[in-house]
Amino acid sequence: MITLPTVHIMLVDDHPLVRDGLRARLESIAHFEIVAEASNADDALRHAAHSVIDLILMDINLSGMNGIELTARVHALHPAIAVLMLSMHDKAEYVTQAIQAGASGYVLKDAPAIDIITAIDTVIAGGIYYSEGIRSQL
Amino acid sequence: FSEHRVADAKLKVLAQRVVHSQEDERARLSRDLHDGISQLLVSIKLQVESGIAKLAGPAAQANSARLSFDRAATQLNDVLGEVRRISHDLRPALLDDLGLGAALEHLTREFTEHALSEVDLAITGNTDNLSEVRKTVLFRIAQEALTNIKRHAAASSVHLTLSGDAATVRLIISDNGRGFNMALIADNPKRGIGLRNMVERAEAVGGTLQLTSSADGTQLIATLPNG
Amino acid sequence: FSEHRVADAKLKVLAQRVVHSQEDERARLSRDLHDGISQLLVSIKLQVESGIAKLAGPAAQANSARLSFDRAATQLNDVLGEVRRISHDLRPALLDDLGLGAALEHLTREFTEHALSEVDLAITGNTDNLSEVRKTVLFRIAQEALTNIKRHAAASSVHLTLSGDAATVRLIISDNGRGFNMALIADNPKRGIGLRNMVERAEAVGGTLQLTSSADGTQLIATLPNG
Ligand SMILES: Nc1ncnc2c1ncn2[C@@H]1O[C@H](COP(=O)(O)OP(=O)(O)OP(=O)(O)O)[C@@H](O)[C@H]1O
Ligand SMILES: Nc1ncnc2c1ncn2[C@@H]1O[C@H](COP(=O)(O)OP(=O)(O)OP(=O)(O)O)[C@@H](O)[C@H]1O
Ligand SMILES: [K+]
Ligand SMILES: [Mg+2]
Ligand SMILES: [Mg+2]
Ligand SMILES: [Mg+2]
Repeated sequence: MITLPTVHIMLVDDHPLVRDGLRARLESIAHFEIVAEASNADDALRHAAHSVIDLILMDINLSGMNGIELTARVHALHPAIAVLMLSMHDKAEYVTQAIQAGASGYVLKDAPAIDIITAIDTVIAGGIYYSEGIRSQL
Repeated sequence: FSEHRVADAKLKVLAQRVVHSQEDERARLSRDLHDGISQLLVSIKLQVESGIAKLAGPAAQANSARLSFDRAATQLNDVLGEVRRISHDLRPALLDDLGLGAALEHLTREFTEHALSEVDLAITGNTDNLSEVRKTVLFRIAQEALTNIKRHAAASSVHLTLSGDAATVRLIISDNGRGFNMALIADNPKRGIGLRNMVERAEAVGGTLQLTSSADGTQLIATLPNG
Repeated sequence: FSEHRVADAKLKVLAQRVVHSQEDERARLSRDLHDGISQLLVSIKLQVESGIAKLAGPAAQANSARLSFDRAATQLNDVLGEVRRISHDLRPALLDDLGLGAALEHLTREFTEHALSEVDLAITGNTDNLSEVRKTVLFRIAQEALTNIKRHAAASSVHLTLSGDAATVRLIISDNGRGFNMALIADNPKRGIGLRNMVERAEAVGGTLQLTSSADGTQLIATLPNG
């Protein structure tokens, strides 16, 4: 049996039920571990500085600093942490700005969750991943 | 010339207010849908998907799968309630389905759930021929009047009367609350838009709105052509 | 006196139009939510509940349960897409999240997907200090102008320019289409409300809207205070 290295993940989303849902779905994957959750930029930056995190699953709509600005911040401070945007928005303008800010992929919240899982593995392997629904727009 | 100017200024203020209020309503609704409904739906979807993933795993996870599905079902009820609330606020389906009388009954019933005042509603004569838009106008006036009573009147009793004859339909809403000084309110630059909306709505469909208020309470009479 | 009357009549017409259009919009939304979203949600809830019931039954039903949950997950994605569409039509989150420039980019990109004309958008100077309501006004003007071009102009090329200096922000939208006779349109009692809405919106926030049209095309310039 192949064992994949553990991926340490932080969830950033201002909606607690969305974090719950993500945790429930991702924890059923053997090599994923949710090590932190944050609902805003300050908490996310604090965790990024003090925990071992390989990847952040990042919402765009946060109250205060939005997820794209936060991505730029994380990218500058902790370049080793990969950021995967997880958003309701399917507009190309968001995707372009997210990638400019340093995100390695962009997944839609209304895509099947298997998309998120594939995206995490792809990004951790050094690749870039976009959901089906936005590939057509780019 | 100066009267022309006054009317012109009034027009500008009205236009400005309209732009604001319509865009505010759109923005609020859009946020309600985006932040409220959509995020709940995402969470429900993730619960269902994680339940499915657990079912596919070792048998030991069956119970945990069941919990995910139960959660999803509960949250689906919440989101349904929320969608219904938004769509009712936008337009009470009652008004379309059952007519103005039933819609007013619904309003007064809702009112008693959250307020301490006694309310009664009397309906006489015929209002069935009233046009859709006039029905909506009367409904909105009643909605705003009851909201005002709840927020400002401290009344112990409220009467609503809807009556129709060949020529006109009349809606009277009176409370025995603390009343207000109409001149003072009219001069207050920070005043609300509820009363003005009512007047504009009534006039926009060929009707009038009369308002009287004293320390004994407030009475509002909307009169529209019946048709 | 008669000018006063004209202005007064204008006021009434405007008020009437607003009441109608806002109620129409609300009614449409309410129906979308009630008939579109709610019905779908009810069906999803039934799927999840029947899946749960099958899980509790004999093992043979596990596959059938799995199918119910799969269907629920798929339908949840559909309903999410629908809610997103409604919320975006009300007010594109782009405008709040990424600003007016990005929102105009989006509009022009959408336009090219459905129209045969070439479009370009140039943005110069600073428009970041523009108030929320003025941003919204410019966005709505661009939306209506592009809709008009699509429907009426038969243009092969369209230019949008957004520019800001210390005092003003200017949005210019020009097409090389067939143009129209502005006097004739203004006199037509059955004329649309798009152009009038644009003018009212611009004036409501202290700005102006200039329109020129000839057989060589149409140009529209909205100028607002920058702030
Ligand atoms: N039934 C009432 N009893 C006592 N005071 C009232 C009543 N109705 C209105 N008022 C007074 O008139 C004022 C104006 O009412 P209006 O509905 O225009 O604005 P509002 O309720 O303050 O705000 P909104 O814009 O949310 O409606 C109120 O603030 C209140 O002081
Ligand atoms: N860019 C354009 N090119 C050619 N004709 C135009 C253009 N913009 C407007 N028009 C003309 O002006 C008329 C009025 O436009 P307006 O937007 O007010 O109404 P409408 O588009 O007909 O209807 P609606 O109320 O749906 O906007 C149009 O019917 C059309 O004849
Ligand atoms: K795990
Ligand atoms: Mg969010
Ligand atoms: Mg009020
Ligand atoms: Mg038009």
